[in-house]
Amino acid sequence: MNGVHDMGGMHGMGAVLPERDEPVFHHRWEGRVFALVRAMGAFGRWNIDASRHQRELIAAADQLRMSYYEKWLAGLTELLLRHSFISAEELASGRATPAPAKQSPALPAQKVPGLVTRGSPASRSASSPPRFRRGQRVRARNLNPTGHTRLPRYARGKIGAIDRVHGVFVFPDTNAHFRGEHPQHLYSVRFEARELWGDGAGPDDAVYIDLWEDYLDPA
Amino acid sequence: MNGVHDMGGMHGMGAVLPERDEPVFHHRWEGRVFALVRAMGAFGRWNIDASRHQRELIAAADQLRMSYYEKWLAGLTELLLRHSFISAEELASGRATPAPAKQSPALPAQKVPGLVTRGSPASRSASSPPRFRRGQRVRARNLNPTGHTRLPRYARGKIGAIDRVHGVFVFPDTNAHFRGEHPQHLYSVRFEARELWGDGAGPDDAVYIDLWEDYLDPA
Amino acid sequence: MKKHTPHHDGAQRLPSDPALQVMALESLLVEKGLVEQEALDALVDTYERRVGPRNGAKVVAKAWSDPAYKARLLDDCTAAIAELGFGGLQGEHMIAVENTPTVHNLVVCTLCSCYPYPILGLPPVWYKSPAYRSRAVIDPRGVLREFGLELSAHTQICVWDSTAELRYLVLPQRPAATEAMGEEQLASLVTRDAMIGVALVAVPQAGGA
Amino acid sequence: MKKHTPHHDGAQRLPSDPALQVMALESLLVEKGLVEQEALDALVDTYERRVGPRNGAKVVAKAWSDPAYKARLLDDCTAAIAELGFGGLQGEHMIAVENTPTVHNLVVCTLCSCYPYPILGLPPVWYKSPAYRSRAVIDPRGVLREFGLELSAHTQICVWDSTAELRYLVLPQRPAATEAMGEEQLASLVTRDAMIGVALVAVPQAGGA
Repeated sequence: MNGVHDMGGMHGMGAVLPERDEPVFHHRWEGRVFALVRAMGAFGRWNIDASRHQRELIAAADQLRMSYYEKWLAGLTELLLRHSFISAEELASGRATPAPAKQSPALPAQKVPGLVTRGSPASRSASSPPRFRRGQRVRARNLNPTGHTRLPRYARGKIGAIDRVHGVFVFPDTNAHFRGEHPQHLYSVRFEARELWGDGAGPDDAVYIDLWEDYLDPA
Repeated sequence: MNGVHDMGGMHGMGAVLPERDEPVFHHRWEGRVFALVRAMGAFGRWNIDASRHQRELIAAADQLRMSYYEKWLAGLTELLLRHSFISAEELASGRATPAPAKQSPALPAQKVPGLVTRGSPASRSASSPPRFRRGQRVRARNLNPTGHTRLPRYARGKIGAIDRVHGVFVFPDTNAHFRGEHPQHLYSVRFEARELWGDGAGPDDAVYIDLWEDYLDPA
Repeated sequence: MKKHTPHHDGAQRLPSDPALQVMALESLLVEKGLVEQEALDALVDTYERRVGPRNGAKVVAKAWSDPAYKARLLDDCTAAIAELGFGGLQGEHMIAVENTPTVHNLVVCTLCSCYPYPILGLPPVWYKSPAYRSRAVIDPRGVLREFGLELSAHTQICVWDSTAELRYLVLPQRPAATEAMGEEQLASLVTRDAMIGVALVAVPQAGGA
Repeated sequence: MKKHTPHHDGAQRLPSDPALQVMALESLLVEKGLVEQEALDALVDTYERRVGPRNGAKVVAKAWSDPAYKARLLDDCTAAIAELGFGGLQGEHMIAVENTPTVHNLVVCTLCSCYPYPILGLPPVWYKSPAYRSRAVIDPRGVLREFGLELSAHTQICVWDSTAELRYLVLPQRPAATEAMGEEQLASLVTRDAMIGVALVAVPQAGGA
């Protein structure tokens, strides 16, 4: 979707304000949100693309106003409701309604190190050779899906060159909507800054974007 | 500037909600803001492009949250301060500080009909022939100025055809910043919907955009 | 998501805040001799009572009734509406675009909310909303559907994005069964929404007007 | 019965609202047997104490000290950082990009805030801010200037937008006058910001470290 989350190239978002000696979490609740997202994600009922898309669906004005972990909390809450981990009544009351005991085993503490160390690789085995080769000129398609995509608006219609062929990866545009992983070749594409932004950009500068085969045409 | 005001093609802004028997103003203050903007604009210290740009400078999250007349109020207040009609102290206290009497004659009520009927034409006399002719293919430039522009992001880099040659008009990109009117030819350019949005768009649909000569290259 | 508004700037301030701010600003400007309240009253009155979509409806009805006027309207809209006494602020440069059996026109301003005041008055809230401004250009059929208007896939939709100081009037199609009607009666059929392009002019009910 | 004081609720709720919401959500999920608090504690502890930019600094110091390791890092970053025991969540697929006298690399995620957890920990607020995400790709020099870094116009800036599940580590240039330093001492020079690309690694002060 062409949402406000797709921020590359926007103006008017203020200055970058680094913080000295910034803590990992500014409030205890931020750490709890982070941990809840990981612990509930471990059930495997959704995936990272669905989780990102849920945050993209937050109303535009709220997305720009909310802090990072507020957005995580809002997205997690929606996912818990959608996937029936909790009901709206339970959320409102804060109490579990009497129900057939515990649904599923919770993530135990001793499994946390494994979860963190293992992660969830998004690479898949290749079933076909890559369509593009290193150095080849490609044009990013002018796609404007209303669902999830990882093709930023600022790259659409622009011409670049394949810089790296990464192998086969899960395709977010379908995976986010539980329509399958559709694994396909992923490339790092180098776009000259002037191709992206016009003559005002640095003549030698470039932006590298990781793009799936379905985002690209030969140019 | 590539701001959130440049909304063409965004998703996630909700449904269009028409209101039955909508009043011209929903609150008395909205009418007063509208009238104040017109009355203070009549001094000619700024222009419509500067006024629009002032509203574009409202922080992105606020722009999306604020109502139309709230944005007008915020923009007007900034313009009044910048052009020294009022001081920050006066704005804070709500009282005029003792000063060399009345600066300028206020717009009198009897001049309102003339103001409304006359308007402020933005056309200027031509000093050179138009660069493009009806039917000619043009490409909107990929400009990304940090200041005011009326070239929407969704049209940049796209190819269209000149539909109408409107004559010479004030150029907003300079006028908004008080860098002169730089009058130049203005065109209505027809862009096929599929050129703008890809294959998902209606095959016969089109968007017409009014674009100045400095926004266009031959294609 | 909507429930989650932790940083909302307070229930207390929101409703009355702009009203108080405007009142304070107006009284400051009056005190400084920069505005006259009667001029503000006159401006509000102009758009609350005098200038509105009835103006545009007269233009449309005349164009439907008088082929020579219609030709002038499509050729030089600004001059043609001036014949009826309309023009000025936010209508200094007008263009009329005609709906036909195969072409439907729709007007939007994606960058702000430009609107032809002299013939339609001030814009409704939905016209100024992010929802309309964002989607009219990328999904005009979806927007029209929300207005209850389902166009045939064969109808070409032309969206006019008012990026400059030109203001657009959609000249709707004259409905069937109106041959006997005079201009005044025809004008009563023409709605604001039809002149923006989010509606058609409905065929009048039998025995109607 | 206590007096009803609804107007106080708003003011009190505002700052602590997400904190209360999270507490309520956590206790609900615990009550339902869906989470164990000890697991949450362990997750928080992992990123507050165990995983952070010191990991990345060790990788960089080893690459500076050991040409064969550097070659492996640039060839297969994921495997090379695994040699030091790092990897996993949000670092499943790593790429190292090397700064040179003519090329400076900068990492951003314009669509969300992707970041290489195993070697840098969790991202700082500025990395997740709209300001950084919007401007890093269109105005990298302006962004670097806000970090106090003015690069020569001859330096080519390569911005890496992390749109996929690949995570980027900038391998900074080794500063001058560090020939005598061992890996541990070198690692102490390497900052998080240098590994994102918004800073250089400073030449150590004389007599320093």
